[in-house]
Amino acid sequence: MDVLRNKARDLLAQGQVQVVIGYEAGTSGARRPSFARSEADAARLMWDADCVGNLAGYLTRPEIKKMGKAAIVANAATLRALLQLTAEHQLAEGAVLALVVTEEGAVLELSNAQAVTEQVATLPSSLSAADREKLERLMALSREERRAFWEQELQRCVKCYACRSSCPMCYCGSCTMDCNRPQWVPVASHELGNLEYHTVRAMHLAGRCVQCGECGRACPVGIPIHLLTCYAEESVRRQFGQPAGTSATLNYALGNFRPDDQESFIR
Amino acid sequence: MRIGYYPGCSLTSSAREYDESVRAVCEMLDLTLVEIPDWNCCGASSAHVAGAELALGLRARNLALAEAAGLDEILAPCAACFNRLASASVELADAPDKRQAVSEVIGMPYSGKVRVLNMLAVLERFKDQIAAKTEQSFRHKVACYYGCLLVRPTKVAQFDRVEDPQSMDQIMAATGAKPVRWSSKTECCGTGLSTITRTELVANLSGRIVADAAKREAVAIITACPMCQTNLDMRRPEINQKLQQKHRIPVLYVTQALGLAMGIDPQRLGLQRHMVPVELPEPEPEVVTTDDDDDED
Amino acid sequence: MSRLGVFVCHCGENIGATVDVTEVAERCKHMSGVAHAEDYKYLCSNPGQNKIKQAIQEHQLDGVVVAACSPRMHEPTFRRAVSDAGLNAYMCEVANLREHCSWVHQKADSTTEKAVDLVRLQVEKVKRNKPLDTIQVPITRSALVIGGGIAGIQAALDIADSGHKVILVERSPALGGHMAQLSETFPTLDCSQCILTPRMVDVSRHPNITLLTYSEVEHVDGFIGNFKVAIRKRARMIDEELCTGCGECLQKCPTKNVIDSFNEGLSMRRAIYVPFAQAVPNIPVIDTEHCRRYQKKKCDRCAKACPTKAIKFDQKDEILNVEVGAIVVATGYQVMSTDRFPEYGYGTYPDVITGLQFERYASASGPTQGVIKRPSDGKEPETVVFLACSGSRDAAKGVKYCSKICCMYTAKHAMLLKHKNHNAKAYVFYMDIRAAGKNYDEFVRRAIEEDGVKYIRGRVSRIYEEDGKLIVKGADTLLGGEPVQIKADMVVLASAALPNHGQGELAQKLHVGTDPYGFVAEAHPKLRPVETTSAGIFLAGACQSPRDIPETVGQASAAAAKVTALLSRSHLAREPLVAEVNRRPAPEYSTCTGCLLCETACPYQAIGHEDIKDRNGNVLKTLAKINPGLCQGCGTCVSLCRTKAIDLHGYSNEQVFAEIMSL
Amino acid sequence: MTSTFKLSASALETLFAALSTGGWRILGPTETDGRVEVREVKNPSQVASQYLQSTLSAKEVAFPKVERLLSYKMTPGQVELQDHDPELQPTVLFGARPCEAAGFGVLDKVFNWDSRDKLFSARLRQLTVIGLSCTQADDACFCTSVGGGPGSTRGSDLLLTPLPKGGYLAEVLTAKGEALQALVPAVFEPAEGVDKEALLAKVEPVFDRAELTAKLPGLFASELWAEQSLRCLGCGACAFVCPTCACFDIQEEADTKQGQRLRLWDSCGLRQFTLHASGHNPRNVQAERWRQRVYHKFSYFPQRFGEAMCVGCGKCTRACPVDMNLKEHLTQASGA
Amino acid sequence: MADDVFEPKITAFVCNWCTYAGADLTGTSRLKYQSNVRIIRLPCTGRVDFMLIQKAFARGSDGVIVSGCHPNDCHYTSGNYHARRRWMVFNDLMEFMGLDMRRITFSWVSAAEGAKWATLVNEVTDHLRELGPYTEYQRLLNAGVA
Repeated sequence: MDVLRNKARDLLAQGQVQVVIGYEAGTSGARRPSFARSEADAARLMWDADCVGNLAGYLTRPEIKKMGKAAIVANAATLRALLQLTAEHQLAEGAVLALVVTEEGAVLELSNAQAVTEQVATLPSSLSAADREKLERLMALSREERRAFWEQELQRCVKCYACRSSCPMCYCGSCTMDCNRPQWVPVASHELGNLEYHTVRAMHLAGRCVQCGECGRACPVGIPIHLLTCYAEESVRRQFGQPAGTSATLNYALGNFRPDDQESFIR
Repeated sequence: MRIGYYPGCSLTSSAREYDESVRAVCEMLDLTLVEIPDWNCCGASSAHVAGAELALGLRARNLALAEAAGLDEILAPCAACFNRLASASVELADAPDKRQAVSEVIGMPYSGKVRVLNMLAVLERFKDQIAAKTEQSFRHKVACYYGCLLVRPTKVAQFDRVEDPQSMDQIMAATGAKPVRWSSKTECCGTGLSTITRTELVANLSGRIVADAAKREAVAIITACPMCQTNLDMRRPEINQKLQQKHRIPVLYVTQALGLAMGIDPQRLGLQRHMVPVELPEPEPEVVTTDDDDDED
Repeated sequence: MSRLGVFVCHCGENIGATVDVTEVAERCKHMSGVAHAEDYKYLCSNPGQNKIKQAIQEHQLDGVVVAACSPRMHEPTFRRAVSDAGLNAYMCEVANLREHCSWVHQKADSTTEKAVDLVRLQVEKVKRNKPLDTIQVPITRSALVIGGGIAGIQAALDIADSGHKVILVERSPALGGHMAQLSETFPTLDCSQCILTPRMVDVSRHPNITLLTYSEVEHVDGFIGNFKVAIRKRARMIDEELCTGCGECLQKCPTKNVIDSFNEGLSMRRAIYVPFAQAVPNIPVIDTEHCRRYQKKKCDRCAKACPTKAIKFDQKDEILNVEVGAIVVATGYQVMSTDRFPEYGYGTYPDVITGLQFERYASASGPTQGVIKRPSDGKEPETVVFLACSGSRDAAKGVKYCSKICCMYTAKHAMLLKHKNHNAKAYVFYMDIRAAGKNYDEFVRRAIEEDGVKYIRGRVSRIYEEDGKLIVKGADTLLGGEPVQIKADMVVLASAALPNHGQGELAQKLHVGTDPYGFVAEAHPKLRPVETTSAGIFLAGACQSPRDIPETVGQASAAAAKVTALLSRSHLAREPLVAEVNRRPAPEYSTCTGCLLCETACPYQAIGHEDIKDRNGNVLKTLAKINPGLCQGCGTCVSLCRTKAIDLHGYSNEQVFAEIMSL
Repeated sequence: MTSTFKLSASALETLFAALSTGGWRILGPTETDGRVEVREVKNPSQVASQYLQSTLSAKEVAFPKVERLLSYKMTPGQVELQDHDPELQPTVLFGARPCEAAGFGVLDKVFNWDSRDKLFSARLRQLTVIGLSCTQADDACFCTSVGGGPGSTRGSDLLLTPLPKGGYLAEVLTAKGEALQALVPAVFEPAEGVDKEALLAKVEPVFDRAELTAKLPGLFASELWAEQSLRCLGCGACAFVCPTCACFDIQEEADTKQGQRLRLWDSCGLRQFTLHASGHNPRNVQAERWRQRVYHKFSYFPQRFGEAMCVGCGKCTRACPVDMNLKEHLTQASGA
Repeated sequence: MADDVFEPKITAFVCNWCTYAGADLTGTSRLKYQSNVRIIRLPCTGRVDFMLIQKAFARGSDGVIVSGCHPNDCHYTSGNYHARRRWMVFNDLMEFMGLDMRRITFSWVSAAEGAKWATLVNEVTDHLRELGPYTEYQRLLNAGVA
């Protein structure tokens, strides 16, 4: 922990970065995002196994950008999000310094996409074993059972958009949900509105989701909503093989094609 | 290698030599012939005229018997039996309702998967063994005569080319023979009209075939159908009388020719049963061909 | 948008028969936003269009829906009428009540109900239409002609004469195509070389024509007015500037056993060759497949003999990238070879030949200098049988169509045979004689009456060889179906005309459709025969379907006229149905997030990006930017964009959404 | 008017039974795979136990997340309007925490401020609240700082306080409470000398609401709000779980033939909330939106009604993905 | 509509250059097919946004047909290739969410395949008549509104 705090203090003192985005202690033991800009702030930074949130989403916020160059305490999910954001021209090359705390407690400084790519290459698969098992269990159900499961879950959605706001890849200033000419998706959180919203979000994350599970954690009513986007990403990987968050120059799976894409349902 | 065997009535009577030569040659090629237990007449000559249901029942029963004996392929040397059984197999292959109806008539189930092959289709699979087992090369000019039912109708025969078949030519070539290019490969020999009613028509039609073969200096006419063999061989006096010629060109079954080439005793091949005596001249000498040298400058 | 006009067409009986048009018009009156609705017998007629124009003035309409035939047929007509009346053309939509409703359904309430739905669909759409102005796109004022036969030559000459640059690409080493192989041409029997060679020379000498022989189109990009074409100029191994065409090298080549495709395989040629004497350009080509030097053997006899040292063995293929505004496809045809006829010996009888082979025999520049000889023994044939409709009009051969030219050239062949050898006997087996052109039937009558050609109406069932003769077994259906048997010395099959080999791949490179037989598909069989569905790509000659020389030349000039019309303007007015990135007031500037994932999706590379800068130059936001000149309006980017920042004029999100909501 | 009784544990059985036979709908906190949600219950065994609070507040009963105001059919030339009266069934909300019960009062002030909201009032009128005092609290709770308390009777018609040995101390507070008592009078045994305070959870007040309200106008331009809201994601979770948030959006879902007008929850935390058609957004930065949430609840509402528009339940803190702890922020503000 | 026989409501998104022209050819060849389908013309299958399919179902369609040019025949060279990729992911996602994929038919119909269009529409209509109304989805249309 102290190595990280000292590093943050030095970076801020030397003016290499203007803000260090990290984790701090929250209510009853929670870990919440923290934005250190002074030595005092740096002292609050923490790092332990509970720091699972994906902080990369903040890098596309105007308030954070205005502060100048940022350093970010990065777990595996954050690193993948950095690469995907660079691939989608939201982060300029070298605009962010990633700080990775290793098991041994040392702090790695990854200052460019190449370094981040190499680090990501060493990581295990982005989809956690628990989530993969949940997906498999759901796929093992019959179609009717799956429909009942999702109908019962999505019924509880109140459309607070916590999933969208917490997702690092949902940086769009004006989302399709905000479009009212035409009103693609009903604003109301009735069953149709919820089904269409979550279908659209899953399709928009297909080929882009880094499978960090942040949306699932953010949902106040506890819907395992991350399974939808994780499945859409798995589908793209299985069929087109371009995993999101593994390269800064990825070409978007649904923005490209191969003449010999194989399918069996088109008549 | 094991295959179902359906001799049919002619191979047990007027064409016994064809049956003898088939068994002899198959033995040489170690192909075991499993005769279909309790096989019945294929209804060739009259059944399909008398009634469709009768004809189909007769043929389906043979197929069902073969299937019950675990044979999924049947050899029917006689061209007429081949045509009859093959057409039934094709007709029942993708017609579950017909299969259902006919299995009630014959009192046996039939799943529709049995395939029927003619003599040439089976021999074609053994071309290498034939070449290997040829002791005295059969280096004669021969006229391969297919007749009409071995390659037609295409939907039933599903075998070789209709206009200018090559399978028998290639089988004979394996023994060293030189099939001649002639134009009566699939011309009609007069068939059903032969023995009973219009013998003068047979003399005319078969006569043309014999004349054509003789003109091409063929030493023998090779065939794989008892009906054709009978017309070309037994009706030779009428043919010679019609053509005012003395054609002595013998008519051999393809299995008899292969038997001779493989050194089987002519007696076992039933050659003594022929009307036109089977006397073959000495095989032609070996001709060494040298590849043409391209003139180097 | 509240004053719409709905016009429902009877289309004579085509719509009126199964759709209650007056009921449809009545129902439209009550649709919200519709100020005027009426039905009329023929809206596409002048009085019909005038009705629309008057109604626009009279009721101050600001949107029109015409419920008639397919928009693919008369949308331009109605949009022009609407713009004549002062309303923007793109405020008019067409509902397809004919092809998609009246013609395909029975007369029933459900059919009328569907018609009303289809009209309501367009009413809701037109409410969201925006006035659009055509886009002016600069045109590259030059043309590409693919194929150097008479079609390509004529098209190239006409376009060049109108002052535009033409690039003529021919796959074989010389111009001429099949016409160069012909002896005389019907119905006038003037020698094909005499009328063709001057045209070929004109092409080679025309200042506006760049002739690229022994070359093929490799790749085509772009669209009408702005095609980018990559042409592979195959290496001739001879420097065209240095070569004078003296032909010294031709004599020295030791390889003499290469089958001469120009003579349809009747003779041999050397490894270095010129297709035929009057070839344009008269520059030989080294056939690397057969030349010994390229088969690991040293040989440079031709190089030694060349006075101007023009032979360059290490010449490489060149890829020329050219830009043209229009393309004419003139790739011609090929004839079905004899090995496709099992009943005539599978092509194994040497004396059974095709019409083109007979042409070579009859041609003075042919292998036998114009003397008809038998390929087997070289003797002059006494009896020749000609078989019309060989392979054509025969579903079993997969050629159901009539090849149109065989009746005429068969009569010509028979006539030439009799002229060259008076006591030769010529028989023609035919089904029907199709000689419908000018002086055509007279030509056939002349062959029958003056030259004594025996026409037998019936098909030939079999041909087989006996004692060196070909026994032709047929039947004469006019004389009571009597079987006929002719002992012939030679049989000429007037075989079916098929699309030229390689036509399929070329069609795919050009994105032009082909019909089930593989001929290039015209835009409309009756009204647009020389155009294809891809704008800017035109057709000439037998590549579209078999036809004779007069028709081919006519069509070539028609295609040239279309090209000249296109190239006559400096700019091309293009449909404004293109995509556009939306703009919003500061600080948002656009809903586009600058993710640029659309850039790779555009097949025309029409999407770039632009930076929004503040006064002192630092970048506030990067937005996608669409070049309206390149965009063809496919809409792939529109449905890809997550924030719906890109919209497509004519099929905007609001329009399509409104159509769905009206169902 | 309040009179205190004792109910045995089994009393609830009879109460629930009586209510069901009386045609009442009973809602109560239920626990399904770790989540506490207010659902319809038939008997006390379905009611959750040892839970702090439900995630979503019970305001849904009176102010549903999506509610049809009216619908209409359009035939050529005329429109047929259908007003919507919710078919209401008398409902008992069992097990509402004192803070949640107090919430209904706050909502009532907003919805019936100058014009009576027909739908909300109708739903509230047929609702009877059986409160359940808190015996445990966490560090998100601050009801005592905004005039409430673990045992506050405000908003409840009948307040039960769990007794250590089982059963409940029951305080009948309103006419509706008496009506409940009248249903099952036998179970209401007299209660003597029970010290209610001792049974309740301890929630230390952390700031004085009146002082905070007085201080806030001065802090409008302070950097404090920007600082606090750096991590706020701008989602609507806090507003949608809050028992006192009353903002709603009206959406028209219509086509050429028919349509319906819906009322649905909205949140000042969302960017769209104040986006003008011109594209201008008066509260374009998350700091301004966070400030608005605090000021509406602790400055504007108190200036008009003399009490906070907050019952200190802490649901927003627990629901926030990035742990925006309102108690912590308000304490910080009151000390600024 | 006959009241006893269920008449499925079908929406079809077709590309202008191939399937729309194919449907025109069905007309000019006077082939008959059932009248349940309503065709919406789009320039290319690339233009078909999955939200259109979603909206069609939200409008009460019992089935949706999406059809365009065969691969390699697209007038815009690659619109159908992009569409195919999207359909592959959308198909997969819908399957995962348990929606009834038998009601969506993706197909390639060229401008020369008038007959194929007629058979396709008839087959889909009969199949949907057999499946009955899409109650599973239409039930959602006003569920969750107090």
